[in-house]
Amino acid sequence: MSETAFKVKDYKSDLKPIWCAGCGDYGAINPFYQALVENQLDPKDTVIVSGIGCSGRFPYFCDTYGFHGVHGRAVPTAAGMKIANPELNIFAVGGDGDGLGIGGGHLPHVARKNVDITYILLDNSIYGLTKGQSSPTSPLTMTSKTAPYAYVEEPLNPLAMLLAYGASFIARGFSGKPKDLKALFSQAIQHKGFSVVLIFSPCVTFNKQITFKTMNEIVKPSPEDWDRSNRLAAMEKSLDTDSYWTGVVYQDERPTIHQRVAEITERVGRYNNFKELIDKFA
Amino acid sequence: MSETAFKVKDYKSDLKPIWCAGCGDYGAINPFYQALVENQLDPKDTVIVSGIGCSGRFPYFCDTYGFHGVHGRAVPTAAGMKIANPELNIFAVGGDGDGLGIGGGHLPHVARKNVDITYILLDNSIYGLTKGQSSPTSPLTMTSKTAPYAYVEEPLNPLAMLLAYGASFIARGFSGKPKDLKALFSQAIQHKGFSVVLIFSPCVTFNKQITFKTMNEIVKPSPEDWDRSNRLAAMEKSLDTDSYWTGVVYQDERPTIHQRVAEITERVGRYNNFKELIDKFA
Amino acid sequence: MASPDLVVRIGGEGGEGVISCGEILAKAVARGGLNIHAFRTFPAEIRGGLAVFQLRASHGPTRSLKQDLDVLCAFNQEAYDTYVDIIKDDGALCYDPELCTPDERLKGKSSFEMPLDAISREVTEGTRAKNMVAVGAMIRLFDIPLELAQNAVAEWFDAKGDKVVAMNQKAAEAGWHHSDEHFKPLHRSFERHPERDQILVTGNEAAALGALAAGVQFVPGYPITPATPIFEFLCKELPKFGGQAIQFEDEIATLAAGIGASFAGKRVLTATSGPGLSLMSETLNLASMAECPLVIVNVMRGGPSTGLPTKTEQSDLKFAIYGTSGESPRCIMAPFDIYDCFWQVIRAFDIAEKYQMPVILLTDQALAYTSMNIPRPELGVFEPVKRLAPPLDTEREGFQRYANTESGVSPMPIPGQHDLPYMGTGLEHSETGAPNYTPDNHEMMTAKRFRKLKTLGKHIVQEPSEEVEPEGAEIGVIGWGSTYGAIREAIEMLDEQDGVKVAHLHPRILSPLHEWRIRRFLGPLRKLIVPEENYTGQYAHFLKGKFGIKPIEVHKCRGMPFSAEELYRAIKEEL
Amino acid sequence: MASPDLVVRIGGEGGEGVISCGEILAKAVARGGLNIHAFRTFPAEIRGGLAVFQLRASHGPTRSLKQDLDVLCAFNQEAYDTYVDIIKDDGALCYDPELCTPDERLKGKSSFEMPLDAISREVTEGTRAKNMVAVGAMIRLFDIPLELAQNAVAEWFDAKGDKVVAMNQKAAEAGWHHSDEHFKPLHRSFERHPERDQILVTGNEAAALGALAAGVQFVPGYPITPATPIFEFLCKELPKFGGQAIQFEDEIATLAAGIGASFAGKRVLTATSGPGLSLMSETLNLASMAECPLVIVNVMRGGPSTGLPTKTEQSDLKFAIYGTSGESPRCIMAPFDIYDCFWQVIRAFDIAEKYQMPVILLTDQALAYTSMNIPRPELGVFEPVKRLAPPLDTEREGFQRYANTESGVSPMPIPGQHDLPYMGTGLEHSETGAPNYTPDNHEMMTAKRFRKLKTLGKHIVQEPSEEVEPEGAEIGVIGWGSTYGAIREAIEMLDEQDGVKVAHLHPRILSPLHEWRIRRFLGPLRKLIVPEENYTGQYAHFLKGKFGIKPIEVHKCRGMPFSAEELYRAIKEEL
Ligand SMILES: Cc1ncc(C[n+]2csc(CCOP(=O)(O)OP(=O)(O)O)c2C)c(N)n1
Ligand SMILES: Cc1ncc(C[n+]2csc(CCOP(=O)(O)OP(=O)(O)O)c2C)c(N)n1
Ligand code: SF4
Ligand code: SF4
Ligand SMILES: [Mg+2]
Ligand SMILES: [Mg+2]
Repeated sequence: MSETAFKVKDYKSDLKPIWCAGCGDYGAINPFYQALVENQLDPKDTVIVSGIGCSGRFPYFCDTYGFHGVHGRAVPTAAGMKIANPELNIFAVGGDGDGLGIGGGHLPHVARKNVDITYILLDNSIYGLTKGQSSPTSPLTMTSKTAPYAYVEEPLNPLAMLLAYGASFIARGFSGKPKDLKALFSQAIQHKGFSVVLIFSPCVTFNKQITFKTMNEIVKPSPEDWDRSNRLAAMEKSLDTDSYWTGVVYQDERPTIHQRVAEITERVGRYNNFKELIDKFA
Repeated sequence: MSETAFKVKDYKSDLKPIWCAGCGDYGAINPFYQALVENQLDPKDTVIVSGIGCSGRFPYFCDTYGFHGVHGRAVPTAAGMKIANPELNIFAVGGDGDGLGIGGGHLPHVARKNVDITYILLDNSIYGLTKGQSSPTSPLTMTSKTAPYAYVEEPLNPLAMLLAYGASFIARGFSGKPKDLKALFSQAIQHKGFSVVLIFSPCVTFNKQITFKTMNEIVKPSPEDWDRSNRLAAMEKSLDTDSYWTGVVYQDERPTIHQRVAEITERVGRYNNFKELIDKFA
Repeated sequence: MASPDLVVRIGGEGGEGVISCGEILAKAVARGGLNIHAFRTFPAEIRGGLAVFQLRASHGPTRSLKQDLDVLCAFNQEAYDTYVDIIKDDGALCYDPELCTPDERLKGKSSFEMPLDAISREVTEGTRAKNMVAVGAMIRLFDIPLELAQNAVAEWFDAKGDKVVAMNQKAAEAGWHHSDEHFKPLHRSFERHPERDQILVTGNEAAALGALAAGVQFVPGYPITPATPIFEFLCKELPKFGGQAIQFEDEIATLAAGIGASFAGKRVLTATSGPGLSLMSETLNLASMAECPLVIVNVMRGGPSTGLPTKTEQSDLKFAIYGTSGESPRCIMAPFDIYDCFWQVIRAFDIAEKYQMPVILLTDQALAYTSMNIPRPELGVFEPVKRLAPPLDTEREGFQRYANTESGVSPMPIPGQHDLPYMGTGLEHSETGAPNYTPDNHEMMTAKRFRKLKTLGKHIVQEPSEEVEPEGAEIGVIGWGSTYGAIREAIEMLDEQDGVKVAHLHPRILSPLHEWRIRRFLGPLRKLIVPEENYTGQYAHFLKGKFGIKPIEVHKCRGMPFSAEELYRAIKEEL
Repeated sequence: MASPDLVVRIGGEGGEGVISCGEILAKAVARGGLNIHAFRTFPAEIRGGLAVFQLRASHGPTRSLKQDLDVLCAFNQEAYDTYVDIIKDDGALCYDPELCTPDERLKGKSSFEMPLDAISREVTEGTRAKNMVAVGAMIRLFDIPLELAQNAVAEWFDAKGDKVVAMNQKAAEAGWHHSDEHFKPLHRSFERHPERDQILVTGNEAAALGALAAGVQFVPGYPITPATPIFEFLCKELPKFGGQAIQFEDEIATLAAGIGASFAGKRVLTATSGPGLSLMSETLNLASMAECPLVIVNVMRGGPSTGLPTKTEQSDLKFAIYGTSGESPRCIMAPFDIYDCFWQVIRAFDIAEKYQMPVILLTDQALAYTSMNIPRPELGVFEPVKRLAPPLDTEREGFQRYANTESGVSPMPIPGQHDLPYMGTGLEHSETGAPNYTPDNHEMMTAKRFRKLKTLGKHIVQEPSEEVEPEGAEIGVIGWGSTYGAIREAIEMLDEQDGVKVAHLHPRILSPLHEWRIRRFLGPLRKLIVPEENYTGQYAHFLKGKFGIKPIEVHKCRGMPFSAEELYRAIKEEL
């Protein structure tokens, strides 16, 4: 690497993370810095977009461009950024409430557009920032401030959903395994198309049911020879809710929206000047 | 049947449908009337909620209670109605744009709540009412008023999505096969939990690519002995996009949100009076 | 005084070809060298309901719809029933006796049989070309050569092949001959100027052309009546300027994507209508707070809620100004006619980029679906306003994206271009963009954001509003948006018919208020009239709040634009 | 004049136990028979940032926060730095010398060492009980028996078991003794009334209790600061009244579900804050158009956009009134203190159900997170207002759900109860509910919907606003919402300290305007002052638009409520 190579410190901002001590999100941001180093993304060309939540504070702690939008809209904001300016490296980051609850409606569409961004979902099965309400991935057995007696909804299965949406890269990790995360981030960055890194990232303050400990018991790395291109096999894995399979679960290569748009632009050609268009109305 | 039984005419309203001649939606509403007859739902206890679109006009043509809300919100409106007043028979109806585009974010949550309503999705792979723009299920090869040169997004796979969401009853039909539809509606009505009837319902005016004719070529009724309880097998079918498998693809029995809520209410008991609660703040 | 205009209304069932008939007619008449004003109104359904096309043509200016008809061309009984009363006393009905039966309500006005179905059957195979028969029959009235109509027919059916073109031209020809033989009393002669180099566009087209002229780069969109044609137009044309027009899954994603693109340095526009703008409310606020420039064209329709999607209303003004929580600056503009749609979109971009805020341009269904011949817009040497960029030598360390400047405008780096990473954010923030909720900071940053409106307010002082201030006028009218033409014509009528001078001010920037200019206008007036196409008098309420005046408010909330005659009567009542 | 109050502010890092310390203190002091006013402010982060609890206690009324402190209890240096300047000249600092170093800014005010960490370490294992040491130390100042604090400690830690309770009680006791020995000069003696039967609640709790008292049946919700506690409270308590409180995936679904439930005949409430209300904009409009009653409690926070989630502001007023496209009627209310939160929620339900429209109740973070002792609300024989039901003999055929009645209110059948199926709809519709876009119909139905506001306006004429109108007052204040207490106390100060009489009107229904009442109030006044916790003077703008007056506007946009002292000075300036 050349002398001018970016190092971890070049990606760390001056703001000290305000997450609680032990929060899973620390386990995600550190390997993220490392993956940026590994891929030598220039901070000047990089934007991290986030939603609202504890997880939404992520970009404040990175010394790249950042955008902290409104609750649930990180993904379409990032998509617009990328489609309009494909030269940039774009990340979207948010929590389970942000990404699967209020913002859940955007995922299918960014997936089918195959926008070349990387979406990092920090799932803690709880609303952290608002202090402990049920989230779309909270298990039925979990009580919370909004489910004081019992929860009345089954948890969503984000892995199965993203497979159904046709996301072209889906990886799953755990912030208790930061080394693995670095590799997943790196591959996601290198993937051309919509890549998602689903991370279980425990909330030590409000989620007393799914913790580093309980997760460690069910985490199972995918087999070495796992066939990433087999969507049905990936779906089968997603249905196994007793284990938490990690690794790159699915990947396919197909044109991104930017490539498709570029192909059209190429094909239809350009006006020489504005007058040429105006003439059509004469 | 007794003399006072409800007949088709009791379910038809005075308003004549304003759909174009030949519109697929006629093929859906007629078997719907028949399924209401078969199940003898009292119009007084029945509400049909719809979104905006040609399909959204459905309830105006039924002589039950009806609610024509805003674009994309039929499903959560219907869910609120049912959770608050579980005595009613509730239907939600809407198009592919309404239900999978703007309103797509609500489906996972109504599915996981397992609200006991029946959702009828009239998919024509186009925005009909606004006169022919691409929709979430328009194929890549289809041009439209908003994709004049080529579409740049892959179509969604609603069947795979609903399976991933854990909807407890999923049927698929075609408005070119109204007899089959009647049976699907009837079973959906009888199912306890969130039931979805996905109907391909051609737009003869704006969709020149997917038509009654092209659909007839790929429609395949599911085998007689199809095992409805096998979610993975259903997913496999959903990935077969060369055929259009019809019938009840998946069904499971699990508590509805109303049952879960009732169980809680039972368990926590009741205050005898308001004072009992106020006392806690003394 | 005999009107120099010819006003023809064609009415029939939605889907029957009323609109295509009118479009072809309009094109031919405009090319024939007359000024036209062509208005459409649809049912909100795909089929059924009354569709209406009204064509007004004149050698003088045609600034507004006219209320009273010279000719009603009724394709069916409903059209007759609904409009027979507005045929002028010296006007006439043209109708197909197979489809419509005139009755005593015609009150001795002339009527002409126009057997559309029969003629169509005669010259083609069926009745499908009936609307082309009407094209031919009507074009004769305007003194336009049949050839011009035939060209327009050919262009309209071009994609369907020569056979279809030929069949429809045959029908038009037959209609022309029928008219030539039987409609003599209706034929007008005009002073025509076919040599003029003008274009014929709708308000929606003019706005979309304006966006392209302004150099729009990214157009996220979601269809909604009556704004859809802007997006559809840009889907077709923007790629040929190297930009992207992309459909999103809803208006929230649309605006979020727009903000993303704006942050990434692009010029962004989206077009929507009431329900869509409502959905954008939260995200719009983010654009104000994060200071991302963008332009929203809000084509107002009849409200509230889903309301009357295909009808017109001026009822989103207060919503545009106040339509989101807390207090955040936006600029609200309204073009006053079709030509102005073009120019005001360009200006909206300049304001958005200069002041780093969202600009909402309020047009309405009447403007959007009206077509007029307008001068060919000449861009000349066009210099779009650029965002304030950080000086070249700006230090990365301690860079203040949200610096508390005198104008309120702070330097905005662009990712990829400037090595000045910062956080754009919807949280209250310090000058660097870091979260900061202290009382002093909030006070300072709120003031900074609102100072941009003040700076803009000072800036617009120098800009012209559209105005007439005849010497000695004691009565004045302040209007906004598409009512311009009707107000102007009403004032001309008062001058010509009653010898009364009335002043007229029509600001294009509605918020911030053009305070100084309005105050000067109010100075000599004894009475102020504020006509609006809404129920509550939204702009009047502002003026009252600001200037402590009590204007006479004229409200129309009927889904239809004001006519000059209506306003003439309203003003006259106050003399 | 020596203040009869004791004002103590505890400040420290978020997560350090400042808030629990304050809560326990407040409970004990209120039970000890004093009037209290306890205000909290948090950082928007889970950890870090300054958390503040301020307790004011008195034997007289404690209607507002006080600005100046008798005692600052600083848990860390930041708390000292931020608040040292507002300690009164005869006030004092209590601080932990390990964590905070006083400097010259103390300017000779007294200071007392309060080694929280050390005492905690001494009597328990670590420093975790430091905040309980503070509880004990402070309770002594208020002349409250230690026993009351110990009970409150026990209740607070109840769920954590006896050991934890005992440990914390030990810490509190140690704090008490420290105070007893060393803080003598700070100890007050009060006239206490521990025998009073009162309750201690926050504004959020009062609103939630009001909803239960009003018979709410369905509460769809989505968490958002500072409204979350209302929803959480109802999740816990509503099942015990047989209703359902259900979390949805966002605010759009929340309100859609609420409309569904309202259509199905239920009494519905949801609580939200700015960004959530923004998201509801489109759906809210539907509730107005389809005429579905429901109540939205909007707890205002600092804006715009994500803004200052944990701070207070009165900046959603215009948005509440105008916050959606087109023109649709809503009623906007604002309770003026905690007790009033309870009653106004009940009233909001009555208005919603009677007029079949959404009612938005504006509270704010300051009210929401302030607790006060209030009289125990006695419901008595409580008759909730019922929706207008169709007469028993109504015919199914031709039934008019949206009949154009004199009051504007039409009969609303309930599915399952009435055999009168109809279409509820957001499209413009005829009296039966069928789509209808004709000009006459739109005009008629718009007028019908707005007539409900007129009817409501007439109705509120008879209702009391909160007001004082001393004989001969030439200066008046109109306020709204939570500023009530500070205004009232400022006026009392003017009376007592300066012998000036000032009038005060505080309407609870903000829109429609209580026109007649306000006009009468304005009558004898020479000057009007309108204080608001926002930047632009939203209510003042209304009053100006309506009454053509020029009030003196006092704005505060700092995320903090007005204090009585601030308002006292502001009014005095105008004398
Ligand atoms: C429109 C809107 N509604 C509600 C909120 C309040 N809110 C902030 S963060 C959050 C949920 C956070 O949960 P999650 O996305 O899981 O993130 P986490 O804090 O757990 O990382 C909510 C409901 C908001 N900011 N905006
Ligand atoms: C918020 C909002 N945005 C846009 C629209 C305009 N609109 C009405 S229907 C529709 C799409 C209809 O397509 P679909 O749901 O597939 O129904 P179809 O007409 O094909 O049955 C749109 C975009 C609207 N009514 N509301
Ligand atoms: S509350 Fe939970 S998610 Fe938020 S910072 Fe603390 S541990 Fe992390
Ligand atoms: S436009 Fe298409 S979907 Fe709509 S009514 Fe006509 S055929 Fe049916
Ligand atoms: Mg979370
Ligand atoms: Mg469709």
